Amino acid sequence: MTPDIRVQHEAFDPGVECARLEIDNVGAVASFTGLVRGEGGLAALTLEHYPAMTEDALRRIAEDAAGRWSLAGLTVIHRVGRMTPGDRIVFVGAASRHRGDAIDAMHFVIDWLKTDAPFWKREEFADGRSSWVEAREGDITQKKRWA
Amino acid sequence: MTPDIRVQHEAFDPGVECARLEIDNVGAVASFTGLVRGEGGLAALTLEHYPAMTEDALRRIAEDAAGRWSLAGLTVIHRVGRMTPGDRIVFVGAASRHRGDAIDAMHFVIDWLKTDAPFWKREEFADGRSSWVEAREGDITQKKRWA
Amino acid sequence: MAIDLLYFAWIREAIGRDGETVDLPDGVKTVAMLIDWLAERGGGYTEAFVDRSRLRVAVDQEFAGLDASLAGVREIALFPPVTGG
Amino acid sequence: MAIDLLYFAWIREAIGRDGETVDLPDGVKTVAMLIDWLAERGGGYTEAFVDRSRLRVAVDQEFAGLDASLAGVREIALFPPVTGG
Repeated sequence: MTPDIRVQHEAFDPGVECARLEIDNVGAVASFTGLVRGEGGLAALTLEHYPAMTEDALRRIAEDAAGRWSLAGLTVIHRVGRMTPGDRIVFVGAASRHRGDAIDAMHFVIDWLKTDAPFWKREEFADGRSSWVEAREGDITQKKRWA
Repeated sequence: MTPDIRVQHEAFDPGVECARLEIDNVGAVASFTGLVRGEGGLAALTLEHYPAMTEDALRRIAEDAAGRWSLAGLTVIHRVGRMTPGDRIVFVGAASRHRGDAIDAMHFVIDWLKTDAPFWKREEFADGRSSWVEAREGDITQKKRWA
Repeated sequence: MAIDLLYFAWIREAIGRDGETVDLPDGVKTVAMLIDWLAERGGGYTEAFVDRSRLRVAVDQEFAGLDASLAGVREIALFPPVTGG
Repeated sequence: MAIDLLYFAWIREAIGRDGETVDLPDGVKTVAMLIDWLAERGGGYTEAFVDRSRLRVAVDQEFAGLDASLAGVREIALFPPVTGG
């Protein structure tokens, strides 16, 4: 099983990605889609990344998951560039014979992605302000759950 | 938030269901799709249920999840009738502002559905044998995790 | 007292029907007593209820234990542990 | 020794460029020393590195600590804690 890792400007379709994971003998597909929330007057979000490192970082997280759980397929897609409220940012999909493996692997990948993949979010607001999103302490705590 | 509960013979589309959960201010959609695995010569699976009770049982599980986590949407679809390998049996989708709520609620609903919703699976094999699926002890253990 | 019985999965197959309405004898006060009474009928009934550790119950469409009372109950469903999802 | 520096997010904005190639003075042996040396340049550099608890590092495209050695290193990236996903 080779994880399918994509870092792209283009939009993606979670339905298409989930269907692709419905491989022979897969009994369970778990997915996560992260979206831009339009709260607090947010007008746009720009995702910056470290191109030479990003795909390797995602691949490492995905391979770590593949070593911990029995998976038939694993897809990680992360958009970069400018997005607006309602746009999809990130997708993680995992397929397995059993539900526990698929759900835990998906959960693990999104938790680790939050702390171990070189992406940075800049928010632009309707009133013209803009600022870099601060890392959340809770993301570190959440990741440590998997240690 | 009123959970969307469906017990139906018809097939469903996880992509359509996930997209429906992308409501305003939703930052996270988590989904689970359970499929018929064609292992061991399995030719078909028939899902029997207790019609007068099934929807209420699913609604109770969904409302329990809605009480534990902050959710913007929750969809539970379970097919009944005869299905063949590769067919989708069950879908659970949860939408929230944050990923933890969406993923945990989805995980909770599928774990509880396995032990608290009145469905029974009968397997038919290519060689003509057929048998009722035995309940898995692990499903009880898994459910107790949420106590 | 008349009560509706529903059977699912291999309980239904062993008994050979998906339900019936029965008149409960006076002494039958709990689900366990109902099962004892049904099992005495022999044949598929005895077979269906031979292993009670594999038997589950709903009383008026709520999961219940074998010790549940039948007082005022309209519908009892008898079935194996569920296996959906 | 020449080394490529890359800056991301508000580090990049404070410094006003996304990277540069520098010749390391002999005494600069670790990432922390590199940062001290850069901060001495003043202006945006000083501002970018004023709070090192909010600084993260990758050495040749691997996350590393501020104590990482620069021996044989080709590329250092300096950035705030990541916020993707």
